[in-house]
Amino acid sequence: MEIISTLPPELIRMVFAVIIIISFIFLNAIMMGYLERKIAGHVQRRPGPMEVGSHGILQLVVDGVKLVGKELLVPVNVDRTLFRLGPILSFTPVILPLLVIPFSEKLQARDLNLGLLFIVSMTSINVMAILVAGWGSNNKYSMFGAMRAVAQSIAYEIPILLSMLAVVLMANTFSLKEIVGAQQKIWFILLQPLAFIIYIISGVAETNRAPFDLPEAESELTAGFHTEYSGMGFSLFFLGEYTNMFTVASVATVLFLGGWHGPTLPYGEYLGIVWFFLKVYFLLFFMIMIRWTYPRVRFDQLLNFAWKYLVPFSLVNILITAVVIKL
Amino acid sequence: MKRYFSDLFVGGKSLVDGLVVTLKALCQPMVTVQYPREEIDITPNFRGHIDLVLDPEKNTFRCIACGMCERSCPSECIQIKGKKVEGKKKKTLSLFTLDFTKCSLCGTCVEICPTQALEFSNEYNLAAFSREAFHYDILKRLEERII
Amino acid sequence: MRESQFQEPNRFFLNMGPQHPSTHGVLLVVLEMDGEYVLDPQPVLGFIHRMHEKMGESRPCQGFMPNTARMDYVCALPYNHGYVSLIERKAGIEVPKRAEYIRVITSELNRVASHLLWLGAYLLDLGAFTPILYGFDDREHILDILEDVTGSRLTYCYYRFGGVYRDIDDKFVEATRAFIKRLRKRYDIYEKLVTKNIIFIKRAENIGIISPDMAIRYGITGPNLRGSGIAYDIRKNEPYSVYPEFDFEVPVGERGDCLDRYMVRVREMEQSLRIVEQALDTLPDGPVRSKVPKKIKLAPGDCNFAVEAARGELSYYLVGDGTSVPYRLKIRVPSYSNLSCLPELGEGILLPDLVSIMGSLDLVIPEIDR
Amino acid sequence: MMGTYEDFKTNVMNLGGDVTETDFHQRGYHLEVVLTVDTVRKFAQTAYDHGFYLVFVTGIHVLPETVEGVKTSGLEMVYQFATFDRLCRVKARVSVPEDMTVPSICHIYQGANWHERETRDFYGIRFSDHPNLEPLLLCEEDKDFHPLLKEEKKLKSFEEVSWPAQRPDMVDIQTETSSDL
Repeated sequence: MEIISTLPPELIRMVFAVIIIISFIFLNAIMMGYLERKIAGHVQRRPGPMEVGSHGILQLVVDGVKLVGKELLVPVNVDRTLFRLGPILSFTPVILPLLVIPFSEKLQARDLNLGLLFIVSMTSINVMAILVAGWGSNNKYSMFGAMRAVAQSIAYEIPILLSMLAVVLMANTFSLKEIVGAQQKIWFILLQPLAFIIYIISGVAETNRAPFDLPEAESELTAGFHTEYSGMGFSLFFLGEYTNMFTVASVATVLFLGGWHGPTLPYGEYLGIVWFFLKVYFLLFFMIMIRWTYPRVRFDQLLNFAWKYLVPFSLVNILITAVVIKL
Repeated sequence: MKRYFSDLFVGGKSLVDGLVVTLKALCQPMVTVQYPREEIDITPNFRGHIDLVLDPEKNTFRCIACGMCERSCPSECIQIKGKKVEGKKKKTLSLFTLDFTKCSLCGTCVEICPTQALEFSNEYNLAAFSREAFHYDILKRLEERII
Repeated sequence: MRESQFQEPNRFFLNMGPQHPSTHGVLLVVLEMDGEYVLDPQPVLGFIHRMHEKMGESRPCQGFMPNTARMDYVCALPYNHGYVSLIERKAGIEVPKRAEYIRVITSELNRVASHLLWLGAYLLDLGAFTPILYGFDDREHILDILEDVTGSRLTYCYYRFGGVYRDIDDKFVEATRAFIKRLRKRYDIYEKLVTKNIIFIKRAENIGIISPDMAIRYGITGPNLRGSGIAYDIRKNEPYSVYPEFDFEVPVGERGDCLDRYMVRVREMEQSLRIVEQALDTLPDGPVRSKVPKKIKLAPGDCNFAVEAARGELSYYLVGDGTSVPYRLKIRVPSYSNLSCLPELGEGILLPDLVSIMGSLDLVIPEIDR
Repeated sequence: MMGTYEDFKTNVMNLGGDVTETDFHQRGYHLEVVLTVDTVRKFAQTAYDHGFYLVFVTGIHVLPETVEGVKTSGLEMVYQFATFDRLCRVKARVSVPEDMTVPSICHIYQGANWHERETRDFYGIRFSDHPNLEPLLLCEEDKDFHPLLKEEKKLKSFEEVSWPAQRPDMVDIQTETSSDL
C-alpha cells in the first residue's frame, strides 16, 4: 500500500484507465460481434444466433473460447517473426486512441491538447499490421490484401484529415474535450454536414468494412490478409477491427454529434457517457447496415472515389469553412 | 462533368434506396425456422427411400418376390430373395434390402412393381456415422410396422 | 502444368480454386498475373468428373433418367426434358398434351429458381451478402411447389418417357399462381437493392464484353449470348414441346457485358412467369402418360435433341443400335462452352473483374465436368 | 459473309463433302455431311463464314473396317454445328484414319479447343496443330486411359449403328423446315 501512495496519482489513474479500456475492448467486440450477426440475420429474414443463451446472447463468448482454444498454426515458409507480429500490431495500437476520447465531461483518461492528431496517428498503425501480416503470411492472397490495404489507407487518410480539419477550424483546437465543449449550443453536424458525410465514408473505408472491405474481400481473396491465421491470431484481427470501428464512431461523435451533450441527466458530468454511447452505437448500427446492403466496390473505383470525389469535396469544404470563419 | 455529378446524385439515391430495403427487412418477421427445434411439415408426396406397402387386409406385404424392381434399378441397390414356403404355391419374400448410399430416388422400382408393393417413405431426417447405417433392411422395417 | 512463361520478373501464377469462394464449386482457374492484372486465366476442369456419358452407354435408357438431374442440379428439369424428348423422338413415342404442358410449367418454374439462385450467387461474388438470402427465400417457394409434385427438391426425376410421373392438381395450380403474384411484388426489392445500385452497376457495366463473333467462335449460348444482342433461344428458334403455343419474348442486351447478362436473366424470369401463367390458363385435360413399352428399343441411327436449359443450349446426341441401351450418348452442356471463352474474356483485366465475369457467366461446375 | 442455306450447301459440296438432307423431326438435324480428314478444316472455315457456331465435337467407336485395302481405326468424329439466325443443324462426320490423327479446328472455332481435348481424353484421337492437347476432364495419370473406347465384343459395325440407307422417297417427306430456310 505504501508503494502505491508513493506513486504519482496520475500514473495510477492511467493504469486504471488502461485496464478499464482493455476490458471494454473485449466487451465491445463481443457486443459488436453479436449485434452484427443478429442484424445480419434479421436483415436477411433469419434469426441469427439463437442457440447459446437466450437469443444466442452468449454466442460470441463461446466463439471466443473456441478461438482461444484453437491451435495457433504457423504455416511453413512464412516469416515467423512478422507472422506473429501482425496480430499483435493490429491489436495494440487500437487501445491507445481510446485513452484520449472524452466519454463524458469527466470521464477521460487524459486530455491531450493534440488529441485528434494522436488518434489519427494511432489508427494509421493498423494498416502497418495488415501489411506485416500479409507479407509475413507468404501467401499471394494475403499479399494482395496487404497491398490493397496500404493503397486504400493512403487514399482515405487524406479526406479523413481534411474533414477533421474543417471541425478543427470551427472549434479552433485539437483537444477533443474542447471540441465537444464547442458544440454546447449546436452540433457540428449541422454546420459541417459535408464533412460529416466525408468522414463517415472515409471512416468505413479506413476500418476496412464492406463495401470497402478490399483487404479481406472474401469472394476475391478468400480472406485476404488473414487467410493464414487461426485461433487467437485471427481473433486479434477481429478485435482490432471492431475496436477500430468503435474509435471511428467515437471520433465522429466527438467531432460532429456533440459528444456527451444531450438532454440533461443527473450527474451529467459522468452520465453524459450514456448519450455518448447511444450516438456511437447508432453510428455503428449504421455501419453494420451498410455492410449487409451493398456489394463491394472494385479497387480502382475505391481509389477513384477517394481522389475524384472525397478529396476535392473536402478541400472545397475547408476553403468555404475558412472563408466563413474569417468573415 | 455531367456524368460526374449524375453519378454522385443518382448513385447516392440508389444507395439510400438500397438501405431502405434492408431496413424494412430488418423489421419484418423471419421466414426461416430454427431447424431441430421446429420442423416444417413435409409434403406427403415427398419421395424418400422406398418402403414396402403394408397391405391393411392381409396385414403383410404385397410383394411377390418377382425381382422386377431389382432388375430395373439403374443403380443396382435393391437386393431381393424369395423362398418356398410349404403350403404356398408361390415364393414368399425372405429378404429385401436397399443400399441407400447408391439409390438415386428415381422411382423406377415403385413404378415397375406389378403388385404396387412399394411406396416412398416420407423420411428425410437421415444422417448417420457409417455407410452401413444406410443399408436398410426394408423387410424388417415392414415387420416392425406389422405389430 | 504449363511451361513457365516468366519472361518478366513481376509475373506469377495464382491458383484460384478449387476451394475458392467464387468458383462456385470445384473449379480451378490458374491465373497468370502481373500484380492485380490477370494476363491469362486457364480453367482446369475435371475435379468432379463422373463420366455420365459412359453411364448412359452402359444401362437401358430408362436407367439414365436420374443421371440427367445430377449434371446441372440447379436447373434439373430442362435436363430431364431434353433426355425424355430425345428418347421420345428416337423411339417415336407420343406424349399427351397435358403432360407437355406440365413439363413446360415445371421446367419454367425451375428456370426461375435457377435464375434466382444465380442472382444471389452473382451478388455474393460481388460482395453483397443479402440478395442471396432474398433469392433463396423466393426460390424456396418454387422448390416447395415442385417438391409437392415431383417428390424431390433439387435432383428431380419427374419426367417419364411418354409423360410425367405425377399429374398436377389444383393445389399446385393455386400455389403456382400465388408464387407468380409474390415474385412480381418482389421485383421492386431486387430492383432497389441490386439493379439500380450504383456500386453494382459500376462493377458490372462494360466488364467482360462478349461480342457476337466471339459467341460464334466459342459456341456461347443462353443468356450469355442473348446479353450480346442475339435473340437466339432454342424455345423460339428450334421450338420443342408446346413452346410455340405461348406468347413470350426473348430479352436481349446490347453490349454483351456483365450488366446485360444480368438484365437478360432478370427479364427472362418475367417471361418464364408469363409462360407459366399462359400454360396454367390453357391447361388441357387428359392423361399425363401414354402407354410406353417396358423395354424401349432404340433403332439404329443417330438423333439429336436440343433444349434451352437455364444456362443455354443443352443437346443430347444419341446413337442407337437396335437395343434398349444407347450405343453412344453425348451430352452437350451449355456451361462447358460458356466457360471456354474465359481465357479470352479474362485477358488483361483486374482480378475482381474476373470474379465478376465468372459470376455473370452462371457456371455450374458439375454440369461442366459431367 | 453470310450466305443462304443453298449457298452453304453448294460450298460444302464444292469442298468434296457428301451432303445429305435429313428429316429433322426424326433425327434432330437437317444436314448430314460426310468429310475426310483433308476437308475438315475447310468445312469448318465454310461453316464459320456462314455464321454457324460449334455445338459439340465428339467421337463414336465402331468396329474397324478395311475399305479398299486400308484399315480404319474404327473411330468416327462427329461435329455438330448450328446457327443463330435460322433453324439449321448440321452434323459432320469424319472417319478417323489409322494414325488416329485429325486436323484440329480450334484455330477457326476456339471453342473446339476443349471439345477436342475432351475427345482426346475419351477416345485417344489426336488433333494435329492443337495448341494444348493435355488431359482436360481426366487426370494426368490417366493419359493413356480412354474410357469411351468400347470392349471388343460390344463393338458394332458402323452400318449397325446408322440409319438405314436413305430411301429415294426420303427427300419428298422433307419437312417445311428445310425448304423455307
